[in-house]
Order: sequence, then C-alpha cells, then structure tokens
Amino acid sequence: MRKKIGVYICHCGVNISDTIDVEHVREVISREEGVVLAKDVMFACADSSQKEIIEDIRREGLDGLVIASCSPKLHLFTFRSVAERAGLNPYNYVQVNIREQGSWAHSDNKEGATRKAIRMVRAGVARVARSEALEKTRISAVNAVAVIGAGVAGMRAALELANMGTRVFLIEREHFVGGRTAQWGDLFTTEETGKQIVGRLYESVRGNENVTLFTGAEVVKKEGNIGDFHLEVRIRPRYVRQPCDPEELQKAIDVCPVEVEDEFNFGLTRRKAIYRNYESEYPRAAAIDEKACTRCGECEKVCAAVDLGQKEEKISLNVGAIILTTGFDPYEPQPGEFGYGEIERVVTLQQFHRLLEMNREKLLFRGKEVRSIAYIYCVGSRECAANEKCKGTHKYCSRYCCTSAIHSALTARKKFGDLTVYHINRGIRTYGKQEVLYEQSCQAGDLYLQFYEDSFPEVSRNGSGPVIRVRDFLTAGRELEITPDLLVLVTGMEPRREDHIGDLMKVPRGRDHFYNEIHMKLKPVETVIDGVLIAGSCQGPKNITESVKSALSAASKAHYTLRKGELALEPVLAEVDREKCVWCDECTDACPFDAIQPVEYKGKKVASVIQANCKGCGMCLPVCPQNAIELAGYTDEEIESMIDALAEDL
Amino acid sequence: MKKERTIDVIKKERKVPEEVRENLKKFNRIKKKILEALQEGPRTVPEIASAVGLSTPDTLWYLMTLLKYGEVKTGEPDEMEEYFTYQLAKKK
Amino acid sequence: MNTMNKGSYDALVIGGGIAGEEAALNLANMGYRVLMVEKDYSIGGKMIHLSKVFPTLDCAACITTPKVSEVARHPNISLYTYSEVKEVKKTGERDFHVKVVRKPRYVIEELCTGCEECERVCPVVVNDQYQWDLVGRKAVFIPFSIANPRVAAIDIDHCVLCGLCEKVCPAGAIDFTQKAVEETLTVRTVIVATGYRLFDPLRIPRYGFGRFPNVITSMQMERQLAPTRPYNTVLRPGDGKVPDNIAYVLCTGSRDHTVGNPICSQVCCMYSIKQAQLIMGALPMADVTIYYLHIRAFGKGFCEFYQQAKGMGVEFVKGKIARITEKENGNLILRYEDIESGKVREAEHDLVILSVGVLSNDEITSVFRGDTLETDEYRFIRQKEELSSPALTSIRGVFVAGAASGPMDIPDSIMSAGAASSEAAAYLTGDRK
Amino acid sequence: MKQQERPKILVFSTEKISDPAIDMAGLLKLHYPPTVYTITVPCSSGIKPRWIMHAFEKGFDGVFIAADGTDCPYGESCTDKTARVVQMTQQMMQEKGLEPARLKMAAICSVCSEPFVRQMKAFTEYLSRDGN
Amino acid sequence: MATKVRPELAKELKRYGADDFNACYNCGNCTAVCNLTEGNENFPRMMIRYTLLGLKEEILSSRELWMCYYCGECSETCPREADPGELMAALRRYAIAHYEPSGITRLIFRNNPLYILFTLLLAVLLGFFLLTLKPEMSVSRWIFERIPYEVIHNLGLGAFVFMGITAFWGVFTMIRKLRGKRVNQEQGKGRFTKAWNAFRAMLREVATMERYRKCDTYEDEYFARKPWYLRPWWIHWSVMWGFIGLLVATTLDFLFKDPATMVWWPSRVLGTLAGLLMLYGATLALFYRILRPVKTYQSTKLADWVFLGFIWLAGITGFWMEIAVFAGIETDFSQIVFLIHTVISMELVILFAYSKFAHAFYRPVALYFSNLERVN
Repeated sequence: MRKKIGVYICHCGVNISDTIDVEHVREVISREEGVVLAKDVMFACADSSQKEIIEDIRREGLDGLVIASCSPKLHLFTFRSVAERAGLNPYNYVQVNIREQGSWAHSDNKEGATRKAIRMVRAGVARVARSEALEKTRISAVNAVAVIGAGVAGMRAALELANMGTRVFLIEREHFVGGRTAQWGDLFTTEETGKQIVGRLYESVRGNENVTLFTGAEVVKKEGNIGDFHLEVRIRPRYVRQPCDPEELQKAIDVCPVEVEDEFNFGLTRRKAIYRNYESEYPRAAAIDEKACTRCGECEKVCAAVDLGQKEEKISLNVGAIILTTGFDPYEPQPGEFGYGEIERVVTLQQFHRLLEMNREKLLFRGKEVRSIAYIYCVGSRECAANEKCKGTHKYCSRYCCTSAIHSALTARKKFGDLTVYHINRGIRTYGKQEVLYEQSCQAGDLYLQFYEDSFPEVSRNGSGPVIRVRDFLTAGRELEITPDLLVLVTGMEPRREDHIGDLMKVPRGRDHFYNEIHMKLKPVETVIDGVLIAGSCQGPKNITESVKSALSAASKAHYTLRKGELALEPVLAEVDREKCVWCDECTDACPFDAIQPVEYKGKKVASVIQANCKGCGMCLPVCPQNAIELAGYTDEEIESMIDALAEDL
Repeated sequence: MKKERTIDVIKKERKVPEEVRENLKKFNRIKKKILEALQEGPRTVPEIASAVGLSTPDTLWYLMTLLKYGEVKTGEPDEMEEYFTYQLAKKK
Repeated sequence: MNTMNKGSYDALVIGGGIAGEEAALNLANMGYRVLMVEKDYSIGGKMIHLSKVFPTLDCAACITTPKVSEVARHPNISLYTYSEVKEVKKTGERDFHVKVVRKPRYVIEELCTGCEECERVCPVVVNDQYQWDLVGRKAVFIPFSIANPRVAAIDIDHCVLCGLCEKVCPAGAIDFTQKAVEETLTVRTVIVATGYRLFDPLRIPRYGFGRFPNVITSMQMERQLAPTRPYNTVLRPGDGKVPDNIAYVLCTGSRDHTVGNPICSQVCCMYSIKQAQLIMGALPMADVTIYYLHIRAFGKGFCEFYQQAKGMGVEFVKGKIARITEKENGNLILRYEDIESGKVREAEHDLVILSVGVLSNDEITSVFRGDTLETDEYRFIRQKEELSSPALTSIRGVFVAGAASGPMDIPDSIMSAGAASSEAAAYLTGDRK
Repeated sequence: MKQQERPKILVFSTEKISDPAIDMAGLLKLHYPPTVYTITVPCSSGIKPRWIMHAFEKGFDGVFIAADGTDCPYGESCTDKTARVVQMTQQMMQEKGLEPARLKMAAICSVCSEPFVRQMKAFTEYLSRDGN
Repeated sequence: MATKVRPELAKELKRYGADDFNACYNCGNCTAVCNLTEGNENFPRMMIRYTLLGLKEEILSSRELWMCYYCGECSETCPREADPGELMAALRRYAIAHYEPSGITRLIFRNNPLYILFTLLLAVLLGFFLLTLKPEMSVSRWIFERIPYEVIHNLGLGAFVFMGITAFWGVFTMIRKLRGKRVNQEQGKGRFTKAWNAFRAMLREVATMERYRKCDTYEDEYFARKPWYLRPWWIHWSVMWGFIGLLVATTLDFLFKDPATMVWWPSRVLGTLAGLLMLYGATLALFYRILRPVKTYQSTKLADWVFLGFIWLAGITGFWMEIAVFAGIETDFSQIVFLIHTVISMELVILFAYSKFAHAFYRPVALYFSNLERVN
C-alpha cells in the first residue's frame, strides 16, 4: 500500500532559511514519490501551523507525515501529538533535523547545506513510506507489591505504598521485624531509640489493611515479569501460638535445655532455643529456633501456647513489582584482626551498641567496669587503599560507621559519666550535619588519633586487655601507646552473606557486591530487572534516613508504575522472525534485560521477546546470524531506504 | 498582524540609568581597541592588555565576551605554550 | 500588578532543580496535576551548570536534560519559570492558597524560538551570571545553551532600550509591555525543593577572593570544565595563562564557626576530586594539589574514586589553608601547616580554587503565612521526623526535597525527592493511619 | 560540482547520548562538512553490520559510529557490544576488499560536540586522501 | 619506643585557664595563620596535640611556647573556636608553674582563692619591709608600734632571698630542658661566637620587639588598621620599658639619696618619662581588655586584671607622690598613698617571680635558644 505523505519544511524564522534554500527543498521534495503535499511554514511549531497541519492531514487523508525543522529532542513529542490529534499514528510521523544538523551546522556552506537538507528530507520520506503504525502495548498489571525485608526501609516502603493505595505483602525472613534498627539504642538526631521507631512502624503496619506481613517467611520461587510476578513464599512455623501467657513462656524458656549464641546481641550473650529478642519485640510473640531446637518437648509441657506440631506453609502471591530491602550484615573481623577473638576485651561496634543498651548504671564488660574505650575505625572498610599486599576486599567506605561510633561514645558518656575515649581513625567522615556530633565529641574530651593509610594500629595483649600502638599522623608520626579497658572495632557494612533472594531475582551486584542500581542518578532504585526495585542498605551502605529515603523513592516508582492496573509499553520492541530463527541462543546472551526466552514454534525452538522486559535497545539485532530479529521503527527496510536516499545523487 | 513597537511604550515609562549607558560606551570603546589591536595579528592576553591599556583580568573578560559572540577566535598557543593567542574571527 | 485566579493543582513544587524535577515527575506520573514554580529563567537548578558528576564522571547535562525536558513536556506538569511564590497559606488539610508572581521576561515565551537573533544585535554586555561572571552576556539573552525553556529574556535593568531586538526578532516575540502578574491558585500539597546557596568567599578576606583574580570558586572552575565553557579551555582569569599548578582549598566556608557554618557541606571533597581528575584530563601537564581536612568520600563508589584520583597523580595534603597572598606575576602563595610533618609551609600555585560550601536557602520560609515552616539551627528546612519520614516538615502537607533540608549530593537529592513525592502522594490519598 | 560531495560519511548516532552532542555542535555553530549524514538509533550496540555494508555499497565513503560509551542508558555492556559490531563489520569489509579504516567508532558523550566535529574533520580528511 | 598517652594532662590544663582546646580538629589553621611561626617553630597546633596526648616533657622543653606573643590571630580564625592562643597562654602558665620549684606559682595559677590572700599578705609584708628602709615616716612609725621592726625586716629579707632563689631555679630548669631539646649541639670554637650572636639577637628583640610587630601584618587583622601607637606590641614595649625605666630610676634614686625634690635631676626625668610610658601602655591595655575588640582580650583572667591593675595603680600612685612631693604636700594621706605604692610595687615584684610576669626572664631564654637554632 502506498502512503499519502505530507511534508512540511520549516523556516524557523530565518534560522533555517538563512542557510538552506527552503523553497528549493520544498520543490524537489514535492516531486518525490508518495508526497501528496509539500509546504514550507514560517514556524512549524507555532499554534497556527499546528492547526494547519491537522487540517491538512484530515482533508488530504494523509497517512504519513514528515516535518523538517529542528531537532526531534525539542519537538518530536509536539508533532507526534499533532499527528495523534489528527488521527494519524504517531509512529507514522518522522522529524527531520535540518536546523541543528543542517542550517546551523553548515551555515558556512549554503549550497552544501541545501543539498544535505534535500537528502535528509528524502530519507525521512523514504522512512515514513515504510514505517508501520505502532501501538503501545498494554499489559495488565497487578497493583500489588512484595516488599522483601521488614527493616525500617521495608516497613516504610510498605506503609507508603499502602497509603498511596497499593496492596503490599511484607515478607520478613526472621521471626521478628525491625532488622538492624531494632538492635540500635539511641539514634542520632532523634530522641527515639531504634526499638521505638521499629515499634511505631510495626504498629502502623499492623493497623494498615493494605499491608500483609509475613514473618519467618522466604520467597522460594519467582516467575513472571513486571506487572505480573508470581512468588512462592515459604513460611516457617513459630511453634508458639498467640496469645501466650508470659509466665508460662518464661517457664518454657527456663526449662529449655538448648543454649545458642544470641544473634540479636551479636553473640555477646546466649539464648535458649525458645526465645524472644527483647521485652517489647515485634511481633510480641516468642518463637522457637527451628535449627537449634531438639524437639525435646520440655517447653510444650509447661507452656500451653507452644505447639511443636505446627507445620511449614507455602503460599503464592501475585504482585506487579518487588522491592528488595534486605539490608546488610555487619563486617565480621577475621580471627586475630586487631586482636578480635583472641584478646578478650575487644568487641565490634555492633556489639558495643548492644553493650550500651544492656548495661544500666555502670558500663560493664565481662564483669569488669569499663572506664576507657578505644575505637579502631575502618575495620573491614576502605581496605587496600594504599597497601598492595592487603587481602581485604572491602574497598568501599561504609559511610555510617564514623557517625555511629562517635555517637556511641557520646551515648556512653551520657549514660555512664565521664569516660576516657580514644578514636583511632583514618580521617573522620561525619559528613553534613553529622559533623556537629564529631565536634561535640571533641568538646566532650574524646581524643582523636589518626593512623596512616598504609600503617595500621597494632594490637597486643596485656592480661585480658588490649594494648594499642599507633603512629599518629596528627602528631608528626609519633608512635603512641594506649591501654584502654575496652577496644571497639568500628566494623562496617557488608552485603548479606546469605543472599538467596538476590540470586533468585537475578539482581546484578556491583563491584562492592551490593545490589546495583541501573544508574545512580537517573534510576537509583531500579535494577535492570524490570519491576524489581532495591532500597535501603542492600544497595550499599546507608544510614537510617538514607535507607528510608530510598525506600520511599522505590515506593513511589512502584506505585506509579502499577497504579493504573496496566502498563503501557513503548512499541519500539524487538521482533523475532520465527521462520528464520534457529535458536542459537546468541540473542539471549546479548540481551541485558532478560527479555528473550525460547518458545516452541512449529516443532522447533525459537526465540521470543518478552515484551514487558524489552527496552528496545536493539542489542540483540547484530548478533543474530540469521538476521531474524528486527526492531520496530528501525527495520532493515526503513534504515536501508534511508541510506539509499542519503546516498542518492542529486 | 504587525503590532506597534513595544519599545516605544516602555521608553515612556523607564529611564535608562546613567551607568548602563556608561557601561555600553565603555564596552564599545574597549571592543574597538581590542579589535584594533588584533588587526595586526594574533596576540596573547598580556599583549592585548598592554596594547589596550587595560588590566589583564579585564582584558580577558572582554576578549572572552568577544569570543563568545564570534568576533574573535582562539589561535595557536605561544612558544612557551603558556598563553593562547587570539585573532579576529573575520578578516576585515 | 494584575491579579488573576488561575485555578487549582494537586501539588505545588517550588524549585526546578534536580530534586524538584524528580518530585514533580513522580507525582505527575502518578496522575497528579503539578505546578512547578522556578524563580530562574530556566529549570535545571545548579546541576545543569555542572561539568560532570562524581563518581561516574557522566556529564551533568546528560543526566539533567532528559529530566528537564520530561518535566517541560509532561502533560500533568505546568511550568512557571522566572516566577516566584509570594505566599503560601494553609487553609485546611489538602487545601493551600498560593500566590505566585510571574515576572516579565519581556519575551513572549510561546513565540520565541530561541534563534538568538536578538542576542546578536544587542549592544549591551554585562556579567554572565550563568558563567559565574567569568565572561559577559548581552542584555537580551538566552540564559544558556541547554536552558529550558530555551527562550530569550531581557535583563531590563541593563537594557538601553534601543529596540534593536524587537526590530530583528523574526517571531515577533519581544514585548516590552509585559508586566509582573500575580496569580492566585489553590493546591493540595506543597513540595519545597529550593536547594541551596553557595558560600561567598568574600567573607574570608584571608583568601583574597575578589582581590586576586587567580583565586576563583569551584563553581567557576565547574564552568571552565563544562562543555559550554566560557574560555574554550581552562585558563586562569587573571591573565589567560594556561595554569599548570593548581590548588584546591577545601572547607572554604564549611566546618567553620568563624563564618557561622559548623557543618560539613558533604559534596566539596568529591566535586574537588572530580574537578582534579577532569583537569588532569584537560591539561595533562598540570599539577593539582588538594588541601583538605578530612576527605569525605563516603558514598557508593566515592572511596574508589578518591583512590583513582591519587593514582592519577593528584596530590593530597592535609592542612587548612590559612592565608593566600599574591605574587607580582599573579601566582599565589598558600600558607598552611602540613599536618603530616607538623610544619608550616608555603606553596606557590598559579591558580587557586576555593571549594566553597553549601549554605541554606531559607528565603522560602518567609512566604508561609499562618503556620511557620520551621528551620533547623543551620537554617535548613527542619525535617520533623528525620529518620522515619525524612520529607515531613513542621507543616502537615508541606514536604521537603533535596538540599533544602541540608547539604546533599545528587543521588541523595533524587532519593529525597522520591521520598517527598511518595509522602505527598500518600497525603493526597488521605492517609489511613 | 560532484567532487565537492565527496567524501560522504554516514554517522550512526544514538537518541539519548550522541545525537544531542551533534545537535549541540550545530547550536554552537561548530562547522563540519555537510557531506556528513546522520541516522539515529536507540543504542549503538544495536547497529546491524548489514546496514553499514549497505551504506558502503550505496556509495558512502565512510561510516562513523558515534557510540554511547559508558553513558549508555542500557547498561555498561554497550561499549563491548558496539566494539563487537565494529569488529564483525570490519571482517565483512575485509572480505569484500573494503579498507576497514573506513569504518570508525568513537564514544561521543551527549555534550561532546567538539570531539565530534574534530572526528568528522579528521575522518573527512582521511577519506579524501584515501579516496583520491 | 612508643609514648604512653596520658589524657589527664588535658584536664589539668583546664585548671590553668584553657577551656576550648579540646575542640581542635587538627586543621593547622592556627599554626599557618600565625605570623610568628616558621621552619622549626610550629605552634600552636602541635602544642594542642602535646596537651591532648599528655606529653608533658615536650611542653616543658619547648621554646615554641615563648615564641608566641598571643597576637590572637589563631584564636580569631580558628574554625572550631578552640582558642589556641589561650591554650598557649595556659601552657606558659603551666610551664612557669613547673619550672618554679616552690609550688607557689602552681598554687597561684590554678586560680586558687588562696592566691589573692597569699599574694596580698606577701605584698603587705614586703611593702612594710620597704618601709623599714624609711623608718622616719609617720606611717612607718605607726606600723612599727604594732609589729616589731626586726620581724618585718628579717622576714622581708628572707622572702626576697627565697624569691630570688626560686626564680633562678626556674630559669635554670628551663635552660636545662631547652638544652636537652636542641637539635644540633655543636662543639668547638665557633660555638661561642654563635652563642654571642644568639644573645645579641635576643637583646635586639627585647629592645625592638621585631617579632611582636609581625603580629599585625595583614590588612584583615584588627590592629593592622590601627596606628602603631595603638598596637599591642607598642603596649607591651611601653609597659616593659616603662617598668624597667622606673626600676632603674628607683635604683638611682636609692643610690643617690634625696634628689627627690629636684624635678630635673636625670633619674627623676627618667622616672617621669618611664612612668608616663608605663601608664600609657597599661591604660591602653586595660582599655582593650574592657572593650574586647579581638579574641585575645576576650578571656582576661583574674591574674591579668590584677597585674594590669597593679601596674596602673603603681603608676598613678607614683605620680600622685610625685605631685605631692613637688607641691610639698606632706599629709598623712600622701603617706598612705606612699604605703599603697610600696605594697603594690612589691606585689609586682612577687608577681615577677610567681606569675605570668615571669615570662620576662623565661622568654629571653627561649629567644636565645631559638636564635641559637637559627644562627646554626
């Protein structure tokens, strides 16, 4: 079918016509095959011209439109909407850029510019003659989101989505919500403790009819694509029913013969196989540690709420998007790293936070009062900066630890009176307003020593306590010795060590092994897997505020993608010619978006494009040995006809 | 379609401050001098400055403004490769 | 001034920088009708003027311009540039009365095609604020090449009323009869994304800024490194010499009680490191020294970026510059204590860049009537629940995005804008707590 | 007249990155020969070798790929993949007796107008020396 | 060998009047903004560091302490408001207190209320002692009726001797410590010439205050905009030389009895000029301390008030007596004024040994050692 094409050539005031002989171009083009109408206009973008174009399209019944004017970056959408208003498919419109790449670029060569313009417009006409009317594909989308991980980031994302009207499934691996924040006591910039924030958020989550919370739950299977994911979730039993009499529970805990390290206190204390995290934990119900429990049944005898007969459940969820807020693990120092594990009075920052929480009047560690504390910074962060021999792999800065350590020192002073505090650091990074904390700490009398990039403090033993030797950068390299009552290793953040969910979702990791976003600035919470978003510290070290910000960002992205219940996909998508395809698998390798999968066709395996995942980049085109893939809007026919037109002699 | 020139309307309402006029005169004067100095061939900023009798920072400012509006273009660097030379964009 | 009633919007976004854009786009994509008010001639904020961004070194324009044009053409966003919010008054939940003044640019926006004909004929030259005074511009001018809207404006204060622009304008877009127009509107929620101000180094006379032409600010260097740079290459403004020994003075106006700003500006370390890398690329023979107190390379990829700069040969010296003096040849002597050796040293450089800090931009608080928009002790917008709801302000229904609430880098600003938009959307839905 | 029209260069630019740079070259009135023609595609790694070969067949003297480089909105793999396209095509060119240097690639960031113009001038110069 | 960190010292220093130095974040601004630092003389930051780490010996053996004239630029521009200048002052007090063996200075400097009582009592004693030299005056007679002449005379003598010994001990201790710190301890012939040169340079500084004048070199500094006669170095010069002049005049007076009535007698003229000079300096200094235009004057300690007040009073009472003698007013009132004058003068002498005033002999020692390093 031959198209009826209308061509408009814009003077752009004099911007184009000063250099290009617009009238001549128009004349040449009017003789082109298929061109039923060729006009020159003073300003194509002006309202009056737009109206004129619409009238022309309707009157002449045009089914192809070419406007030669400025760059499509400026007015492609303007003229596409002109086409649409006139009832013409917007993809049957082509804009030819004879200003930025014509008159302006070649204002020194009028003749050349005019000839170039003629060829360019011809190419546009050739393209339109072969262009297909494309429609945005609409696929239905479930307005529901699975948020995986119920720390502050997860709970905030869930709440916000729910408040905006999206259904949320909040899936937590542990039996208790709150993640790392629950383990922190006092927090910087607020009077609230970590527990209180967790408590408040948990209450909001519980009271929100749009959120369903699963604890002890893990996603074990993921299928589908954006708008329509199918998740299978395994829910481990708690073995403790609600309501549960607290006295009976206490008895059950007392009789339990199994004792294991308490992860909540980072191994500082031990707990039973039936346990609770803390007084006001969320949900307020004890749980039995499946792995540790020997099923001896003692607890069942003294506590009516215990039910060892509970079984694991599996549920299926259908969601439109997934937000991963799986958090981080604190760095675990190597045995012997700065005396860790070898000298008794050496703890990690996280353990120290717990110590601050657990002690009341005096700061006690293993029965002895602590009056002086030394911190060694950057343990497990900024490794190998200057040292080639270093074996560590954590080259990144963990961002939160400087502030967290300083804050813990100030909290300790507030709680336990005047202490002697040494901060053996590598350059304090209390960025932004956190700087005031650093200043307060100095004023309170904390002493800051700085070690060199390539010379670490040495820790040796003196009885049960540590002796630290450090060359102090700030005192012209003098070697100093400190014998604190307690050494705190300021350990940073690591990606989750157990991370089957990341593997399941196929989320790419960055060089630091944290989840990687597509683009730090343009798409900071999106991953290359459409519909899978990341937020919080699973993406990289972040403090609470930053985690929450990213969580809320992810919530807004997820919400606006799904809210209409359908997704409109750009029609510029790859298409596979099933006849030609021999399924060599090259295209799946080339596609960074997991958008190509094999399907059966006429008894053979052929490639098929998952439209929801395809971004229309065309990366699969050149790799196909059969030339079986084309990109809509950029077909061989279109491109080659353009080349013909551009190459043609005048 | 052509409406009345609006400049005439505003001229009745606004007075042009003296310093704005002075600024214009000064610019025209300096522009003329710089372009004259460049008639003889490519020059560096300190050379232009001494020819024009202006401080080097001011010379640079005016020169770069002329460059921006296409009166002047950047030439080759001097022998020491410390300074660029500048020349007239159009032959007069 | 005429007052017009211009109807209602769901959200008012004050400020068209990267944070405002992100927040507006999110809300607009959710189907809300958004009004964005920007006081400058173009949206894009500070970011659009930057060279490249750390730590990825992609060009700032490549990242802003897509967002800028998306904002400009989004059917749900109305854009008022060169306009100021004069009054915001909360009259009830999800009901704010707003007054906006649209200042005259003396150019009819709809008609102007950005052809620059007027600029060519205008005889007046004044400092170009978009090049931070490094070069001149005309009295009628297109703010900068990637401005949006890319429309001319007349700087009437410097106009000699010659009328040439009107005579040559092919689109008949010049209109000297324009007057400021005040519009009253109602909106249901407000997002404050007014960004930040840069520290003015004139306040530290010891650094000689304003007296020594070869002492410049980091923003001026940013312009020199940008693709649309004023000098076509990196030159020192004192005499146009190609600099070969460049110093960065960090913490200029940050972490400094004597100028009333005790907090860290969070971005100066990284932008200086970035500029140092770009300079090394532009002038391979140049030495770059960064005088720092602490390198705050805390974000994703920052530490690696810092190491990369070291690897390229950028010199890092711990020590605050106490004083700068000028030599006859325009070179500068920097006096500092080299903390590593504990000794006073003097170093000579031929160009000094003051890495100026980030200050609050709190004028916006004065337009709120009735309820006060509270600020914190550093005059940034107070975040009512900084940890769990970072976008909440002291007024319910008014949210803060980006550097208006504190120093922030671009990813953080974008995230905080995301937070503001989702909080605003939840507020608009009528929250169910 | 016609010899002025040589050498003809076909540029493949990308919508979000290199084409804006080429636009800006015009905006800044940085001149380059009008015998440079541009076809814009979404991503430089999606250019088919056969298109390039087609251009040579139809009389283009040179083909230039203004690649996205690391700025590519479709991910970092773009650079490698574009390089592979070039490699594949150059092999095809060799088989057809075409000089591989007639196909060039360079990353052009979205504001790299000057580098683009430099590339165009240099390529034109190279091709005209080569052709005549 | 690693040095043990002793954080107690920082707390101890607070008692000597330094409050804010903990805030230091080691930017080095103070060291570099100071016009007096150079090459091997780097302060105050390193001194702050020594204080924080408790490196007592480093402090006591540092000549840098005395190279500082407290221009105040460091405190003025300290980004953390750590007031390094004040720490330097406190460290000087600390050093004086530790050089001086009797412990009296230590008592005084820790702002013990006993301080006022003790010094006043001592001053009264020594004032009375002076009167024993003029037993004919009616005030003297009145006193000796109540306390026996011999008691006062012998106690006073003893006190003078004690003071002399402790002062010398202090200076000796300082020299020992500074010698120990010297980098290049040369032997051989040249060293005497060098010592002589160093000594001369020290004298020149005392005479001209060349270094002190460097304080206000830059336009942005407060005093740089003032004429020389309103600058701190001139205050210091005039008080110091006024004081010395008066001391000389008094001695001459004492040696050549009774020229007191003759105004144009050379020692009289010297005394008048010196007195005026001292009064000018003291008045200006008090004025600045009340006005507090710069940081230096914002933390005036009790000891400073006492010292300046006494200088000023000594001057005023001196001139009153001068006028009284000249006009021939012989009343009880002028005798009481004379009593006050003697007591105050003695107070100043005591302060000489046990106070900030002691810098008058510690600083030259430090200058000497500094010059020694330099001529080397």
